Amino acid sequence: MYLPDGYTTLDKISENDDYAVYDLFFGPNHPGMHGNFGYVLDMVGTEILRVRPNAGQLHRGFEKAMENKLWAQNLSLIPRVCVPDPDPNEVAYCQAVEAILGVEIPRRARYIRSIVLEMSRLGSFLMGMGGVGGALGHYSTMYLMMIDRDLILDLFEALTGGRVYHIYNIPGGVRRDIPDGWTDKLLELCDRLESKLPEWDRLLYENPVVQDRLGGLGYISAEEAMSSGITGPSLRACGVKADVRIDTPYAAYDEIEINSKLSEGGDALARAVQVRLDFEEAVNIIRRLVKQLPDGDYKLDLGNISKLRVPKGDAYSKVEASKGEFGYYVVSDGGLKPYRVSVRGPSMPAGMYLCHKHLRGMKIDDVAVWMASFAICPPDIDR
Amino acid sequence: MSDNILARAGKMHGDKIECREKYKAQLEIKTHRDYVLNLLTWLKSERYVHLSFMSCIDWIEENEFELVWHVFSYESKNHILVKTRLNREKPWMHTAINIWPHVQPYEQEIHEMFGVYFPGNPDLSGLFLHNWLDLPPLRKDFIAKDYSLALYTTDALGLTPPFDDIDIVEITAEESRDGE
Amino acid sequence: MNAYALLGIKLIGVSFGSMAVGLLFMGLGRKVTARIQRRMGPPFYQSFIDVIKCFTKTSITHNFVMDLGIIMALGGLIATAFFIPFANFSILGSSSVVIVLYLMSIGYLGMAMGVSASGNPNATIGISRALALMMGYEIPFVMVIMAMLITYNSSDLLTYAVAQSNGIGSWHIWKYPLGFIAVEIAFQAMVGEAPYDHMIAPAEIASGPMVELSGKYLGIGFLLHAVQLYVETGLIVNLFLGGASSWYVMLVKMFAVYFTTLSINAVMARYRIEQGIRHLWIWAGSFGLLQLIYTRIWG
Amino acid sequence: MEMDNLYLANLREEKQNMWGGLVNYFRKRSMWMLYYCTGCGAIELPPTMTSRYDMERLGMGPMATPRQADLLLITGYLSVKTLKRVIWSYEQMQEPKYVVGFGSCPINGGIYWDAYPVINHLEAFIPVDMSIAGCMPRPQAIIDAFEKLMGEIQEGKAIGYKRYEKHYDWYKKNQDAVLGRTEAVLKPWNDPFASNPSVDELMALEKGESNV
Repeated sequence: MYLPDGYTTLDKISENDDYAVYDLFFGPNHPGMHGNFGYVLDMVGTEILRVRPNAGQLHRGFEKAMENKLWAQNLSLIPRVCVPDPDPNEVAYCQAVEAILGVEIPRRARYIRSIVLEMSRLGSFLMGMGGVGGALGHYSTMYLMMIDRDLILDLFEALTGGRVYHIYNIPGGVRRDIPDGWTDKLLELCDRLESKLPEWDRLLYENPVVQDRLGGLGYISAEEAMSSGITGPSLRACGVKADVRIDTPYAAYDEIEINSKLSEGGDALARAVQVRLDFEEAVNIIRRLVKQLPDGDYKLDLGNISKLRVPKGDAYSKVEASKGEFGYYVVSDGGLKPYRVSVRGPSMPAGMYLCHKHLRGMKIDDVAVWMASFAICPPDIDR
Repeated sequence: MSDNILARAGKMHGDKIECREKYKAQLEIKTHRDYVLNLLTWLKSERYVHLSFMSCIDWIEENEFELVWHVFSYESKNHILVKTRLNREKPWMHTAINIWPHVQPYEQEIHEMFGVYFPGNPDLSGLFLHNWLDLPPLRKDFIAKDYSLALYTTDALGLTPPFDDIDIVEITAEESRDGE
Repeated sequence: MNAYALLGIKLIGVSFGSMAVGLLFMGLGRKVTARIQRRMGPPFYQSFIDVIKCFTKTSITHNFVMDLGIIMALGGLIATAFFIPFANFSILGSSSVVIVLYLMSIGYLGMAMGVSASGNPNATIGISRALALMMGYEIPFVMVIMAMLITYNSSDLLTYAVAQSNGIGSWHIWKYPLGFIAVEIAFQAMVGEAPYDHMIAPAEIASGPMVELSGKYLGIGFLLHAVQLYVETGLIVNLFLGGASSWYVMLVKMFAVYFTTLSINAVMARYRIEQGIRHLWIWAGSFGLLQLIYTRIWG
Repeated sequence: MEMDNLYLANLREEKQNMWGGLVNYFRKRSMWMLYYCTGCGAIELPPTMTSRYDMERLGMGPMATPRQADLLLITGYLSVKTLKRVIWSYEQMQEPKYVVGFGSCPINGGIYWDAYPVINHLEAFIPVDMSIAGCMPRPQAIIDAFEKLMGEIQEGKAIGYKRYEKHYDWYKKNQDAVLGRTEAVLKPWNDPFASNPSVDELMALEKGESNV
């Protein structure tokens, strides 16, 4: 039983009374839980005394399975690591393979990858914002946002053939070119999403009840967030200008202007607003990417991709996913299969470490909201 | 961009470390097991505040485990891979929990998946697996396919259902004809 | 037919009638919510199907107290329904609003007894929230009722109905505007719609008191909510919206009250329980108090 | 096979009971599913539930706890740890209850057929009334499956819960084989650090070994 510094296992209430502390299972089968994950809460009344994360319900041994499959076969496994936001996984893996191979992919492929990544981000953000609404009992936001997420999935289907898992990025580029007229539909969708923003603002972010609920919840300072592995929108919500797209540019982000706005405050409200700001910016980034989309090849000819051999070496590649930094550490021994693939999911620090600090002393009311505000996605904790 | 970290590391730590630049903004420092914590502490003081995660690699032919800490600086934008090798027979490593507390679940995971022991980590109980009695699963000498075939297939468990679902479908058709 | 048989038929009629009206409202309410969320929604008779299905399932009881508590809750609420004048039909000839308020709480107490016996902490938290919230909305409600008591020197709902029978201008909503606002806010909490849906709160305590109810118990749980809707909307219509002269006007007015609640529910999140009670006391309480003071001094 | 043919027995029972068909109508028109995302297929449930495909028009809705639910959705692969919880949830549900397996993983393990923590055949552990093919099934396929399940309920064919009751021994044996193992499957693991030694002890031990 792990407790952070300064916390003792025995509380003075539980010393005197065996029945004051009881276990409450928050998940895995719980409507407030996003995915299959659980916290065992030791409660006193409605207040949480300590928390034991109960991970592993979604564990499926990805890292082992990837060692037993060809480099190209793994592409079908990888998007399943993070279900709502699959494309960053594909891109991160492909980039790591390309780095070991030492190849540079065509410019058009890099742009297409960026477009796909931003679309995936939009879909995931819609799910995340809806999740905050759902955790607050504000189901209308969830219902309305899911329509627009589905429209994004429709475009994905037109581009890649898959609704949720796209398996679109391959080492050397993307699987196929953008079909005719697809970019127009994408721009139409961007307009639609942007026109929806005021409605969502009124429904969710300007709603006084939501502001009362989220304000001050789960505060984390910038310094603490940086040194406890928090990344992505949650870190930017503390006022830290940290974005993998800017810090270590990949795909086409070195040629695209990214004007991330920062919401400051470091609490759940700031994190929710940060997601909304990032959403708006992602729509603009897609517009810029489509505008600058160059002609040319969409992939590099690497021969028969199922017989791909990657030279001995290792590389770490990271991507800014909707929940934070998604990283793949790929080790090759020069064979037909990866020697080791190690995945860094963005949810681990918040879901497995920060929960000890933040949930302690919190009321049961706020657990689901806290989880939604940190966008904790269990599949990438368990892998 | 670059803060010349490799040169300074070489000056500071001398022959205890071995470093090189792998890719653009991606560096690698290899060191001995007992020196890792010193190096990580120094790196954190050099504003490499972000520990992305840590991973472990099983080099079975060399009979060694390799532990990798991924450290990143928001100021110099460099990503450093701190690597060390452990003996595969009795692998143990000092815990980095006092430098980065959130390394705890990663160490717990590596303990479960590879059997590397981290003295000082307060919780090394099982994290992901249920009732696990075999070799730690991510070791190379654990064959996942054999395990799955030996445990989960109906053949392996000698499972013949005492009922026949195909039968049901056939009779359904007859019954519906009778009904009409 | 003797008078007792007639009374018995009336009582049974009101029991089932109130359930039917409540279930109809629940079904229509789901349709309304669905339309606000831009979807089709279930058919309006869905709640009837749900309840009948619940009664065809097997169910599990934890102990005798659970059975007793649930029945007591239903009985308490149905007893309340006897006191609500429906249009110009009233079983008992007089129905004091004080008795109505008193009996309404039996529903919750029975529920508390029943679900606490199930031993699930979620249910216990849920019902303790419901009782805490009751403290939040009953105080404003009682203040408004007191204002009416001062005016009429009577607590009879029929007296109020007669006083409001001279067209739309004589409705209490104009006479006690502040009180109406207070009661509307309190009503939101009474029927447990957002922002005061603390009692069920699926994302927090997995539907609270309902957590251990299965099969028939869940069916009774639905009926409880149905009767509760009938009682509470009927109470508001009789207090503020002029009662009704015919049953369909009554139904329309009752649904109008519920419709307002649903519309607010669809665009609101849920407060924390302490925020909810504070909000009720500050807003509903201050409106109710102002109404009381106004009526006392100038009314 | 007469004794094992639960379907015929069920049909006979329902024919004798004049209310059988009517009861089945209510059961099929009001299926409440358990709000439990056991795997990645759950990502297609929000679109199915929400405004675009709107499951509620079929009378279906999510329910918070197993006690209230009629329908257990196994949304994708099942790890052993989840299997335990799924069985608990299933046994808590009140009859009649139905199980729908999503995608290829509950059928034969799917893409995880050789993964060590994931079971391969769901029907060996709990009875499955309906399986949906695909990875992952689209909302249209899910709705289609629900409508088919409704048809089966009306016809009295969805009797998995009766099978579970009758052949409980068989299911229990399979469950125990996976969940209640007492010895290793391939090779047992002897943790060299089972005694939780401290750093100093380990250092001393290593020094001693190198001296030898």
